[in-house]
Amino acid sequence: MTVYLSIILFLPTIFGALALFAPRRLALWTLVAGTVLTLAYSIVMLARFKTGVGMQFITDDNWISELGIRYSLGVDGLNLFLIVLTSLLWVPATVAAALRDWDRPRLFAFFMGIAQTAVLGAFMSQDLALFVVFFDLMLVPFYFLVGMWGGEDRVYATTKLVIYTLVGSLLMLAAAVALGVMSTPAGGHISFSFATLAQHPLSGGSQYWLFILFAFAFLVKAPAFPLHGWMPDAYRQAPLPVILVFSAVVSKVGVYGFLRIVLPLLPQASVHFQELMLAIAVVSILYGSVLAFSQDEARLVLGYSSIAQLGFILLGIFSLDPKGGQGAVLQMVNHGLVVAPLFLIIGYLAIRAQGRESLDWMGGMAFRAPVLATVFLIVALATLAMPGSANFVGELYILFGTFQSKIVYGLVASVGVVLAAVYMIRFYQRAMHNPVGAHVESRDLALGPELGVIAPLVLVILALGVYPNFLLHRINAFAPTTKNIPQVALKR
Amino acid sequence: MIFTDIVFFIAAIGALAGAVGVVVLKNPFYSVLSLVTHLFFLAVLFLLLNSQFLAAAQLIVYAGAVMVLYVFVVAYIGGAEEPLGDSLPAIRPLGVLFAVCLLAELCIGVIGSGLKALDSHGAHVSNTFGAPSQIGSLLLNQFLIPFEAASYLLLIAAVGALVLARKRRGFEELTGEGGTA
Amino acid sequence: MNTLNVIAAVKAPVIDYKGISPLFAIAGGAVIVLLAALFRGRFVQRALVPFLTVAALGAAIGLTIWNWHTGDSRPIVEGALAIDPLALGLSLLFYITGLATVAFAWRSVALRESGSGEFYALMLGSIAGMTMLASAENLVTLFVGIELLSIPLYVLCASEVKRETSLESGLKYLVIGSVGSATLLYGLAFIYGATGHTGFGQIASALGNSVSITDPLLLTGIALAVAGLAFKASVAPFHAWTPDVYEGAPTPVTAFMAVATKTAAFAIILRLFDEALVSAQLQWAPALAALAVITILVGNVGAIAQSSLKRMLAWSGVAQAGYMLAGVVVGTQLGLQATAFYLAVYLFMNMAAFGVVIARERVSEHGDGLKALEGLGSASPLLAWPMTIAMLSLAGFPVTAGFIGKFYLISATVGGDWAWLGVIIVVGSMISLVYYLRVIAVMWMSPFKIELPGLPRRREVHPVAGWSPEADPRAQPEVILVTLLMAAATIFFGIVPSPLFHLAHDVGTSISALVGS
Amino acid sequence: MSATAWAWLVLAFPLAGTLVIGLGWRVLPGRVPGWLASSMILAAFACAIAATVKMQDRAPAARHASSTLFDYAHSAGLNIGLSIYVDPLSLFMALVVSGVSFLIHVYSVSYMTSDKGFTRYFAYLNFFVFSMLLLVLAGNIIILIVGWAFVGAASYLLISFWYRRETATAAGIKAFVMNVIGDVALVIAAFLLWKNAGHHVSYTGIFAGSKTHFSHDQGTLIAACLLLTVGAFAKSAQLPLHTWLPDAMEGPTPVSALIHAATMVTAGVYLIARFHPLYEQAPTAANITAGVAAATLFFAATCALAVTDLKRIIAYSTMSQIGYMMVGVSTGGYDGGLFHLMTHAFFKALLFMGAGSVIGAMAGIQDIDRMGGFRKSMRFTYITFVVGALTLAGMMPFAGWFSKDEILGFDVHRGGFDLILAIVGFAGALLTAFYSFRMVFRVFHGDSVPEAQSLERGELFHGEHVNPMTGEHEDTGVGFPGAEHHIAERELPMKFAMGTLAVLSVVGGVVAIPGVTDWLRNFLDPTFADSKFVNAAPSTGADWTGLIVGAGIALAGITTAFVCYIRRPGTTAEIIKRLPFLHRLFVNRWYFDELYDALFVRPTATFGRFGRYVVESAFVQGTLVGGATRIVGAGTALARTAQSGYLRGYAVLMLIGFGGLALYFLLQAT
Amino acid sequence: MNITWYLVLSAFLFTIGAVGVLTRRNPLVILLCLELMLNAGNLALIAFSRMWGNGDGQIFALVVMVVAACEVVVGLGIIVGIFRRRIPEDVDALSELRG
Repeated sequence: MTVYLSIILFLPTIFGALALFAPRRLALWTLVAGTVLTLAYSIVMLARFKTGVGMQFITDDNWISELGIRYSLGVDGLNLFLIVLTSLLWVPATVAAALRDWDRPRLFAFFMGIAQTAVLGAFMSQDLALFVVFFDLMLVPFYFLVGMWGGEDRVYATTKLVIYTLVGSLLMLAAAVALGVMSTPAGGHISFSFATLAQHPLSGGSQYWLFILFAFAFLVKAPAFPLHGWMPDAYRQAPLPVILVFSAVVSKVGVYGFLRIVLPLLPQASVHFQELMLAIAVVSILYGSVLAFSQDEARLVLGYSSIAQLGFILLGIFSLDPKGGQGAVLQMVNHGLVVAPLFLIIGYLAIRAQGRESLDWMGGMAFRAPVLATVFLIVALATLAMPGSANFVGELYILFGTFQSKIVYGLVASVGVVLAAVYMIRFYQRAMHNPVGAHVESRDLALGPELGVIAPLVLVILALGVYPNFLLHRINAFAPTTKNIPQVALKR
Repeated sequence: MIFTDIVFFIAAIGALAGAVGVVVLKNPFYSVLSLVTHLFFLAVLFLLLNSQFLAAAQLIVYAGAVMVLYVFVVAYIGGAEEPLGDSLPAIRPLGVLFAVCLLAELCIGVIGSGLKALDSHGAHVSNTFGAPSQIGSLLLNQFLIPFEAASYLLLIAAVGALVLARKRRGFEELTGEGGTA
Repeated sequence: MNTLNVIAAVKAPVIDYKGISPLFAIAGGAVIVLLAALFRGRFVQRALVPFLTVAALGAAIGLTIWNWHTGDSRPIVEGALAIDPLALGLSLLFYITGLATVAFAWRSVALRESGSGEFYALMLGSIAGMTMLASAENLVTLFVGIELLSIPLYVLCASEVKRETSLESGLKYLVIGSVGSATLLYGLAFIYGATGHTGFGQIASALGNSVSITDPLLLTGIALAVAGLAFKASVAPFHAWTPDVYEGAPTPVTAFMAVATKTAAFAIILRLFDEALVSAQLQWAPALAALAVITILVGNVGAIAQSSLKRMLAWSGVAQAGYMLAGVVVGTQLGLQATAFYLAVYLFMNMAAFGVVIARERVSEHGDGLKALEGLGSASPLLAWPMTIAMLSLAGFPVTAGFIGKFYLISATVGGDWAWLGVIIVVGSMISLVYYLRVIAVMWMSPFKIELPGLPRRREVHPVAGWSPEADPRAQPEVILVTLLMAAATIFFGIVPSPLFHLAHDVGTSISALVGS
Repeated sequence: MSATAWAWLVLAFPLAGTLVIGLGWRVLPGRVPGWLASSMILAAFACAIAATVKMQDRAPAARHASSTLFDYAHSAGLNIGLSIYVDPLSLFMALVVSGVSFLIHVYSVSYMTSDKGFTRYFAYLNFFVFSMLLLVLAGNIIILIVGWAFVGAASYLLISFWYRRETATAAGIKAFVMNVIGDVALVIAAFLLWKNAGHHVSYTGIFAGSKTHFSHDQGTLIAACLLLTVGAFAKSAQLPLHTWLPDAMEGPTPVSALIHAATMVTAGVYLIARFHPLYEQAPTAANITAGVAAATLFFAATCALAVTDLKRIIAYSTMSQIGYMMVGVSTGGYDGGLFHLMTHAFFKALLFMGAGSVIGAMAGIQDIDRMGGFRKSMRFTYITFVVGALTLAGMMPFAGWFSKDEILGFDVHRGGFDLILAIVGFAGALLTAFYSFRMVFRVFHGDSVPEAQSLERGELFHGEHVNPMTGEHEDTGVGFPGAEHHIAERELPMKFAMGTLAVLSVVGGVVAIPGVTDWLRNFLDPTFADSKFVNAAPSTGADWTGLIVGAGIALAGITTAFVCYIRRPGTTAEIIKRLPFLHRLFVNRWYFDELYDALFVRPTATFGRFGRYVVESAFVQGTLVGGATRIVGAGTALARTAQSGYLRGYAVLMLIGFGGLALYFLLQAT
Repeated sequence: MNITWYLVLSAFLFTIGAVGVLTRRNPLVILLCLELMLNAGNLALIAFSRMWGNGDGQIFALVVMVVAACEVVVGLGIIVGIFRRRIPEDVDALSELRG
């Protein structure tokens, strides 16, 4: 029983609220302070984390006893790094935001703070209802962030984003309540805690329709083909820091849900729908990759590439194999780590291409910008999971897991690896290489505001590339929960 | 018994006729009058069901007071003939159609009921049944609250009428067809 | 012993004055207000009368709490009324709504038109009717209560007699309402005929014994009664009056109707069906379920593309009624609790929303049009935030009471083996996002084009400000205050819902006939 | 210090070079980065020698050691260490790689002097060497894959080094993607081996496991081997994954020498040699590999006959030579294959350097039709180039003569299917001899072109800067390549590098003269001790007959070339006129690029466009999003039309509602 | 005469009233039709009261009369208001609120 996680959880909101009363110019910096503090706390948590002892830093209190909703948080190998990732990536995002001026900066900071709390909460919560609360809450700040500070069609984009994703979340709300109520033994008090739910498995039939509802919610969030309708608009319209965190962190909540909720609580259904989910994953991979290299908008390249990447994660999850599962977790972290700098880079490129983010306006930017080129190159190679990067290890595990259980899907998916190379290199070349674009004025990263923001991320990427076991070793702690999925499923 | 039957049929036909008159007569003034006749025959029916007090109340309160009010209002605003044609032509046939359904369903409900009592002439009752004394005692005991509430309701309604019909300035400058000002 | 004989001798009913004291407070309050209003003069009209009204309501609240007790219902006055948590709890909601309405109406045109004394007296009368309704224990009381509730409202709707739409709404409400009550009356008559009793208790015991549950007469009666009550609760397809009346009525009255009337209607629905007709649940539950589905869908699709906020709220109110009806259908204590809980939540979020509408329509040239909120976020956050919170809560976002309410309802439906109804609720909320979010967008994300498909409006909205010159955004603290309070409550109960839960739980206990949660 | 410690150092130096140069790009002046890089490689070479010495101290059976730095990835039953494996084979490769790399570094120092990307160039080059060494020293297949991909990346970076050229970037992405295909194949192979050979990724583990878990020529094993082959072919530009290599010539010439001739492209050979136990256990796979390699060597030779771009000719010859090596190692002639790998590294690097020198003299022009008569003006280049050509042609007594004919001799000796391979090999040898001297004669003989004349006058020709492929002009002011050109005659470093390699090409054969020296075989034996072909070598006599035949063939080829280009010029034109279609076929490289374009590139692009304009807009947005919207919209319209505003309309609505209700309830009734 | 007869009669009256509400456009007449419907209810109540021989129904009917009176009063008030506002006494003219 410790308040530790609660501190990490609510620091951002507190600072966001403080920002409301800070002077205009300092509003966002206030939040930056908050995020840095959060990061510090979560690093300490990472240091204190003991591998192999399961759930840690547990907080477990009554919240709404009448509904059986408990305020219970905890960390294990599954969500450890996702929490750290969240608190890590919010720092560059807020700093990048603080470096340019917005109208109504206080509100911006406020919503960014709430958003971080919501995401952290979703990752931390060990109670299904609490998870749902945070999962839905997430959308509120993003609705405002995209809608108030986005591009031309921001309102359309944000409405679409929220409705599309909330359709999923609401279905999940129903599913969650149903899961809680139905798995309550007669006369017993209703409970949504994952541990309890896992003890009272449901009958096959009800597992199936619950699975469908959950899966829908999570697939929309990811997004996976064909439920990504909201993605292009949102990616085009959202302000850069916002879409950065959205793509890097928020998109992971969905797939995280599969590992935390669907597999343990609906094992039978997971096995039953395995092929379907694998098919969706594979289609997402191929479709996302192919579209990624037919795009000219830098953001959309990343958008569709994310579809492909999350397809891989999904693949790993539904290989229902420990290797696949751990690869998936690893890949969540990796993808977050590479997408964030890529969005920063898009920002930098846009500055050098007269604010335009279309690849047609870029080209030849490597000249006189060796540092930018190098950074971009490293991130790009990591994104396409070149061996030697942590992403490669992630994909290796995912593919091994998939080969192990359903080799055919694995083989098709490995085509996606090749396609990834195509669209990332194309992206890199069209921006940095080839004759200089007409309106490009090429200059290197400014030391403080640009390099200072992105360099730490790149260093982390490199470090993890050298020693990915740092992640795997700790992720391993949760292996038991996935390892026994197939057996559990068959047993029931 | 024959006698009561004959009376029933006469009263029933009268009540129906009055009701139909209310609906079909074009001039509101005549409608009011036919309602009065309707109420009168209804009172007769009440008598047949030996509830004398209500029959009386019916005649005095309704046919007396309320209808007079009607007549005044009609006189005040002039019984304008109803404009011909209909702004939603569909309504008349549709309305009648569904009204018939309604009638059918009600009758089924009544006739299809398994209650024996329905086919009787009613329970055997003392001749004090329906007399003012019995009504009174009921009103003052079991139905005290509804009774009080009803009287209170009258007060409220009076206030309401006052609010609506009070003499006001300002109507003059309002043009008849204008929107709200 | 001796005294007993005396009481037996005098055939006067035993009246539990403590029990009906709240009712007295309200009814008496109305009379006092009327009398006070006889003295013309600014002070009386602007200060004394409202104060008296508030005092009456406050007294009623106090007395209600004094009466508070959990457990089974306690019939009083020969079983005409029942004093139990269901009655007490819900009447608290009426009183709170009344208090808010006093503030809303204080500067309104309707008040000036009808005279504050009359206005408040009518409002109190209606509240008295609601209180009766909430604790009605027999059919006669039920009917009187409903009429006492409705007739003052007919007047209040039409009270802006110089405004054509006000009259229109008044007449529509009156006619349709009377049809409704006639239907209800007929239904009650049939129920009485089938059972031979008017008391709920006796009816309940008669069902299945003296009359079979599937007797056509009884069922026809139930059908008629359902129709009549559904009308009051504005359940589709008996909802058609709602948007028109809400839009035409003076906004404070609309707010009052939207919340109080609906609450009262659900109070009596819960009583009639869960107490008197509970043993016929197998027969009526599917019908109500069907109505709930229709209501949820119709209400939500109707609300889309409304340019008048009042209208939009009216439609959304229809939808919300559908959600709550689902709670009734379940017919368990849990369902009862969930419905009661949602009613309370519904009060807070709607009052917050209406408060903003009132504050805006008095100053904006767009009246209650959606455009009246444009750019509110930066212009006056004090109004924008409550509206935002209200909309989020209505849409069922977490950390607002609305979320908890929906959660509660869904768990009730699932618990009662009506899981698919829960899914329907969810589907409804999906559709509702479209219009709730648009309001927020208009306030915070303007300037941008509000695209409003659908019928062209015949009447372009005129500024109401002309009617109440002293009304300007800074000069209506009472409205803003109430709005803020309601919004705060919405958030508070979204995070700490336990108080409401206790209330709801007591309410649930009051009808022991139901299967436990 | 143990052998492994030295081996770690071998890796450490180039990596250090990369980092120092990469981070110090601002401060390092002039040629310093170049010399720094070269010294790093020299150090690595030294360490490699030291490691070798250490290794030689051990008993032959014990000449292998592995060392793990830390757990690279260890969970869920998969245990991958960051480990190296040192044995004669890896040491041999390390020596060749670091040695040749050093010379090429030195050469580059002057060749790239005026290039604006001088520092970047050497950072890349060092990184490449590091990756290549990692590849050869890797202790398990995953680390091997890492190195494998790193060299691919380095190759990509250096191919599109002059990134202003769209031709260069296009070539770069082509090479990269093809390499990734290879990587994927290796990953799948790794999985098959891990799964079926007892959950090992380390070589030793895999080989031990394969003995027990696989039966002879088992399907899974064949699949695994073929996947390995795919990886190897992708890297070594064998059919059908070869198309990237000619385009790779877009890179600076030293890069072509280092990566696309001497080292990286031969990694495939190393791979197969490394996994020889598996191939020997799955002869089918081995034969397929050998067959395709043989086809490649002939196909490439034919292309080399027709192409007119100097560097591309050499590139095709590289493919063809690697074909020989592949044939060698996959048929069990490991010594021969690796021997040829070494000698090829020498003479092919040499040829490229010579070509670079010539291109320098031609101010960037690479078309041999434009060249001629450099014999007099570029003595040094001429001599060294001829040496290289002779070695390539397999002329007695140069190194290539021994190495190539050892392979062929081995195959003849084994007979059967391998005999066919050998015959193809001999045919290829004829072509090789011909095209190598085609180069010599057309570049250095004949009448001098203007560039040559100006050189004779003593000044280096400075032409307009054009892209050798498209011929469009380039502004050297804003980018690369640099303004000036450099030729061996004037640059000591270039001279040194070429001279050394020339000498090596001449004397390289000494390590394995049949019947005389057996050094190479003895050195490598510990690695291939377990091979069943270890004693399958032909007799000395047979070897010599093979050598004689080879020499004859080479002579024939050279003479033909002499006749065609010197004695009777225009003969080739005659031939072209006779067999136009054949010429067209060769010039267009047998239309492979067009085929792939039609098969993969365009379909994918079309699918992309289809997805973007049809699926996205019509299905995802239109049907899914739009459909839902339309349904709700219809509902709204309905609800609002019902809301007619007419009081009596509402009454009817109520009545309808009641009708429905009552109907339901009556149905409930009995 | 059986109670059933009375009930059927009241059903007829009720329906006639409903038809009137649906077909007439003059608010006055509509009010009258509402009266018809309420009276139909009254008749039913009294018939039942007779049938069971208890007085509840009669009280109910009495209350209904009061209610009816109140509705009439308020209704007439509104109609007067409409008249003063110079709007024709035609319910179809009052259809501005719609959609």
